[in-house]
Amino acid sequence: MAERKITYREAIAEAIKEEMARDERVFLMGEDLGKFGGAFGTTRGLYQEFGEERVKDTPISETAIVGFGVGAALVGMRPIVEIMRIDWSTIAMDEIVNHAAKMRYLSGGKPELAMVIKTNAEGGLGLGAQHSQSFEAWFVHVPGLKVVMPSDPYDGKGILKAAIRDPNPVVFIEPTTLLSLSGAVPDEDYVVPLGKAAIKREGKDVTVVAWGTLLPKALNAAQTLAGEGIEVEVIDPRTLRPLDIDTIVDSVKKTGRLVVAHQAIKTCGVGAEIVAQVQEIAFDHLDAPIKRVATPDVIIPVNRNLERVVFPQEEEIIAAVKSIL
Amino acid sequence: MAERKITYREAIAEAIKEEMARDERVFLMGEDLGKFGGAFGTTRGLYQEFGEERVKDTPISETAIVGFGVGAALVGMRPIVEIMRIDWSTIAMDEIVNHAAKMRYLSGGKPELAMVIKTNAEGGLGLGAQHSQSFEAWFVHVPGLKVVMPSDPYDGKGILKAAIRDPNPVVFIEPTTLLSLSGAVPDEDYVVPLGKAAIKREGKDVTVVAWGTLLPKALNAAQTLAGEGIEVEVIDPRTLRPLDIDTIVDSVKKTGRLVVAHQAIKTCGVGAEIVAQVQEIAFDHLDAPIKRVATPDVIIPVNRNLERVVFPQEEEIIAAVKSIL
Amino acid sequence: MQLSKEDLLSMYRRMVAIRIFEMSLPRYFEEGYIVGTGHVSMGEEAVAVGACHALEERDYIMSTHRAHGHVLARGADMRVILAEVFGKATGCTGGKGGSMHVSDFERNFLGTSAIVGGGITLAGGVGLAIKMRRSNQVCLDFFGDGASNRGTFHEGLNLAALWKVPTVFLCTNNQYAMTLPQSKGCANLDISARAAAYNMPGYRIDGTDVIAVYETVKAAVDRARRGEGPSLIECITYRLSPEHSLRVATVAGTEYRPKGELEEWWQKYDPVKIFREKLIATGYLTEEGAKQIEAEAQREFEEAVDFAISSPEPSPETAFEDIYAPEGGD
Amino acid sequence: MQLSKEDLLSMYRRMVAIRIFEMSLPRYFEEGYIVGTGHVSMGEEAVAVGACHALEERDYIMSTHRAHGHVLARGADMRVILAEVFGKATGCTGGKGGSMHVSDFERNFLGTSAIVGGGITLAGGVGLAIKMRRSNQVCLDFFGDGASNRGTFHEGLNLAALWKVPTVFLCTNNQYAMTLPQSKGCANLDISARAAAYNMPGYRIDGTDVIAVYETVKAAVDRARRGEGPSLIECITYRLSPEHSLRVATVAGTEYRPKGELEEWWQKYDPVKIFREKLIATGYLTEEGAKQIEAEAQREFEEAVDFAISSPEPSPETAFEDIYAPEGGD
Ligand SMILES: Cc1ncc(C[n+]2csc(CCOP(=O)(O)OP(=O)(O)O)c2C)c(N)n1
Ligand SMILES: Cc1ncc(C[n+]2csc(CCOP(=O)(O)OP(=O)(O)O)c2C)c(N)n1
Ligand SMILES: [Mg+2]
Ligand SMILES: [Mg+2]
Repeated sequence: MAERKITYREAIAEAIKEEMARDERVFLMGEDLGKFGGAFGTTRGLYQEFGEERVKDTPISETAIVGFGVGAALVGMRPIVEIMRIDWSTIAMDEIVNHAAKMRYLSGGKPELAMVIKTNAEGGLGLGAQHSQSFEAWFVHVPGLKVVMPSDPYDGKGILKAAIRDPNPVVFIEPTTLLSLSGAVPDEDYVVPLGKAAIKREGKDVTVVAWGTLLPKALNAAQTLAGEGIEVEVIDPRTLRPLDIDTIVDSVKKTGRLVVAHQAIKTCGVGAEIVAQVQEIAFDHLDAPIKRVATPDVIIPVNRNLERVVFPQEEEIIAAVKSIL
Repeated sequence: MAERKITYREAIAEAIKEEMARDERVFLMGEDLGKFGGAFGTTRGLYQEFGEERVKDTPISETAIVGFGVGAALVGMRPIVEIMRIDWSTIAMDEIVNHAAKMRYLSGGKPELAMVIKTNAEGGLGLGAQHSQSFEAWFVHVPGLKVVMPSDPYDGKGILKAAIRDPNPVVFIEPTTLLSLSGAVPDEDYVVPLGKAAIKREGKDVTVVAWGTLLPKALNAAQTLAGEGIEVEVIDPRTLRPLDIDTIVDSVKKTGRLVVAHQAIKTCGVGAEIVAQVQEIAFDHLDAPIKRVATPDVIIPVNRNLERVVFPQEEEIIAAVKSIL
Repeated sequence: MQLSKEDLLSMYRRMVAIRIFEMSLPRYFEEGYIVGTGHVSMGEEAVAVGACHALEERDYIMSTHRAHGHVLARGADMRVILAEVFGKATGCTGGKGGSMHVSDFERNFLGTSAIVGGGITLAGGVGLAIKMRRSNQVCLDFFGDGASNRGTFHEGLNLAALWKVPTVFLCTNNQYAMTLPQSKGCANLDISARAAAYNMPGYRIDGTDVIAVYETVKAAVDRARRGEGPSLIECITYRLSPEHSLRVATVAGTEYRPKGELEEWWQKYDPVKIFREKLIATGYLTEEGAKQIEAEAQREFEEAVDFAISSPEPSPETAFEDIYAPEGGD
Repeated sequence: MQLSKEDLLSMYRRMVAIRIFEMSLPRYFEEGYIVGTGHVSMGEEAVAVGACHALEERDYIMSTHRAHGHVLARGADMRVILAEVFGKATGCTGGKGGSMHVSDFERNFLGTSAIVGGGITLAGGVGLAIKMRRSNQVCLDFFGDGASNRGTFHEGLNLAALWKVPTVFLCTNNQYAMTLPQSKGCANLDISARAAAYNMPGYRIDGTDVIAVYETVKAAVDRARRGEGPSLIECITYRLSPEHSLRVATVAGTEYRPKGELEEWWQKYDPVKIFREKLIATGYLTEEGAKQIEAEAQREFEEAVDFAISSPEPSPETAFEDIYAPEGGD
């Protein structure tokens, strides 16, 4: 039987649909989720399928969207709340960090706080300074949260389903630029467990850890480098908190070299954390400094050429790999 | 003449007082800043000195406090806005990250955006989960901001004065536990430039970078270790964005060993960034893996014994130093 | 519903118990039994007791940093609450939340947020869950005058009203937010008037009158239970504690209050005294009976002190617990 | 102040210019000249022009993602604005802010926030600065019905009213926030009624009537300038653009609007048509004169297009500029 291919966008909607059918405690809440199906189209069809009671269109009130989600979760519902863009997670930061992540603890461990905070990150669509950011590092810094950022349709569906079933608050981040990409996604129920990285390509010379927009770029870079006889192993962490450091370290023990690539700002990005852990655990296996490929200290411009200048590209991954060979 | 000693708390109030006298564009705005002098006492006497027009007591509206500050700065005022605790910077995150940091850029570089976002971080007073956090890493991740976290009265005064004079938004973070400590502080005008680390103790065996609550602990650890013949060089970055990596790297080139210590959560803390930069720049000089001493992945408890368990202590710095010798 | 003598006396007992509890804490703070901080609620006993009396067992409560009175009014075990305030293993969060995070899940008291205004949207969400489940419950949300100036108030009340969730928003206007008098916090002193912005009924009542509180909250609860949506109730009280918190009491004076104001309120508007006098006037209580109630409450408190003091410290490994719920079991 | 014929005709010219500008953009988006997105404002010309006409040169303006009309109404050079929308080096931010971030500092147009509701507190802060400096200016803040449900609205208006800053809050209620009809966003459809919560005057007016907008804003501006504090003005309009944004137009339909609603508003409440007919009725304008104004506006727009298209792309190094102001000079 031919594999079914659907887009990342469709894979997300399908995951939610299956989980809402499976568990009546699951519901969806956010802006423009009604007939429209979400500003990025990742919830298309759900309103038509489940109606407005379980697919709730909200006013522009990010604070209340997440706060209501936390309250509902506190008494046993399993909300999926959407913040249209991670740029505006800033508005619900208190609800995410001081409430979603802590209410279980602050209630003596009695309630579960099962909720998904679904959002869309990274840039590349020319949307500029306040619509192109990547803040995954902020949430990775917060105990009490889990953070996932799957980078292809298969993982998107499987990880979102795992996130919805998880009894803890999970920040689910969709990379904007990947939503239209297609991939094989089983029609049936499956789950990709949280906390497990995936080796997306095997290689022996250099390890590249990448996620989001940078994952396909890393895979392309690996392809190009293979043509030059350089075998790159590409790892997608998929879950950023908790991080599957073992898979990364095992690879580095083999290759002795590591490049970490992400679109978020380099300074204090998740790349730094991976570097810090790897150099500590695998110090004696490292044959070269670990390199990071990420956005430098800039604000994101709208102009497409400038956007290309600031966002890391395939060529920079290739250069980073070569610089440590 | 004997050196004058005052507390860190007093040093802050003095810096603001001198700058408000020097520049009429400077004013102060925040909660409980009136007669009371601030929840942590760092603005005591200012209301009495300057009156309610320049020392503005606000409602509990962190969003508006910072938003009004950004607006006032946009037309040339130089507000100092106070968020009583960095735990609640979450509430003004959008104003800080998407507005303070970006309005100059988004206005074609025409306005300056000179403002100080003054806040209080770290724990140790038994105030628990929502009053004991350290989020400096979040702000270091945001281009457009500067971030300072001075750790003694002298630097507190000098850096705050530099921050107030800087034409950019500066997040000024006071470490809660250090406010009552006294130190020599000149009565007169002086400035400690932003972006310059300080070597707080010289040594040749191991470099320890530490700030906030961990700086005095690191100095004590160094003292203890000196008794065992281990010479530790202690560096306080003081400014976390932009980071004075050169001073740290120069030290590591000498010692070959590095420990970074901070009270913030270890995962994705600023320590990770320092590790990532040092291992890249000084790879060949490192004789051992870089260690981090920081709070593990927990939520901060009120109980004092538990608080001591989760927060990093002097002994952990000593152990980390010894582990890489 | 008319309150019976039994109801009234039990409400009075609860108010006295809260009063004794709160009045005693400063001493334990000074002696080092309480670490960090704590917020006592003298002057607000009528709000706590009147409001909780209007609820049924199945209903939920959400509160704030100043919640001892609320949780005790709900019927929580005073020993467990004091143990929490003392940071002991026997407290409701095992000594990890402390005074600002009391809760009682057996009684659907869902805890608190120590972020001012942080609980308002959560309480709206609890209401949403109730509505989606058609479980005929109500959620009561306590917050202060200071909290009413946070964005959460606006977003939370708007959304709650829009979706007609069964949440009752109860603002205890004790006229101060830490050191800020309400007149410097609210452009319109009438907080209940804000309800109109959301097409929600708003009530402004005397929060020192436990019966008025009970009746108003009862009406709002009934309305919510009928599916007609949320209400906003502003209870005017006064913060009779000399300072905002036990911690702050050690670092600052009280010059921010007009001279004599505190004393005047103690004289004229002490809700416990007012209620006691009313009960005596109606013949439900004698001076003697009142003394006895006080003595009982004192005894209950002393038992709680013994319990809290003799309770063990939490063991170190508990610092790492309750952060994540274990997976599986779903 | 009575508007002269000259005033009225100049206002009409401005409205026509905005209309032509906005109506033309979809084509340039489709052709790839505009990247990212853009928000056009057909139906809101009377608000932009009426409000800006009520200001003096020294006054400030703050706006939102949907600001082309506002900045053009303020008198900005259309060429610079279009160049910005095209992401060119000659735009007001050198092509880095794009359509959502138009500004004109020479005319005290302080720019925008593309965070819905993000500008409200900033505008309050501009008012605070004015007040502290006693500079006798006013700040006009544009935002939408959707923005009125953000916490910033509550905190911003409360603080502005409390401190009596000279900011005029102008809500363009175009009845939709992206795809959300206002009835699903505001528990009380009357947004101006929210002003009462802050002891602030609130006005609800026909936003398709440029003279009504002018007069109301003028009254609020005068009040602010007299030091009597802020006002809230709700202008009822309708989003005559088929879609929320140029980008969204490519990914979704318009089923979220009731059938025929858009057409009906175009028929009955097109502010440009309404004003034209009024001017013709009063004899200030002939059909011929109207055609001429349109032709002039069309010419202005075409010049802007030539300018924008022929303008250079920003050079790569500009990506790293304007992030920090250089130190020193203080
Ligand atoms: C968001 C936030 N800002 C500030 C504080 C510090 N703080 C704690 S309680 C308090 C006053 C709260 O006033 P109110 O809501 O009236 O409650 P009350 O203390 O009077 O019971 C303040 C400012 C906080 N905990 N959270
Ligand atoms: C805080 C925030 N949430 C969501 C968005 C996405 N968004 C952009 S415009 C818009 C609708 C705004 O509605 P309104 O305030 O009525 O202005 P209008 O677009 O109608 O002019 C939305 C939801 C955003 N930019 N910022
Ligand atoms: Mg109060
Ligand atoms: Mg609108």
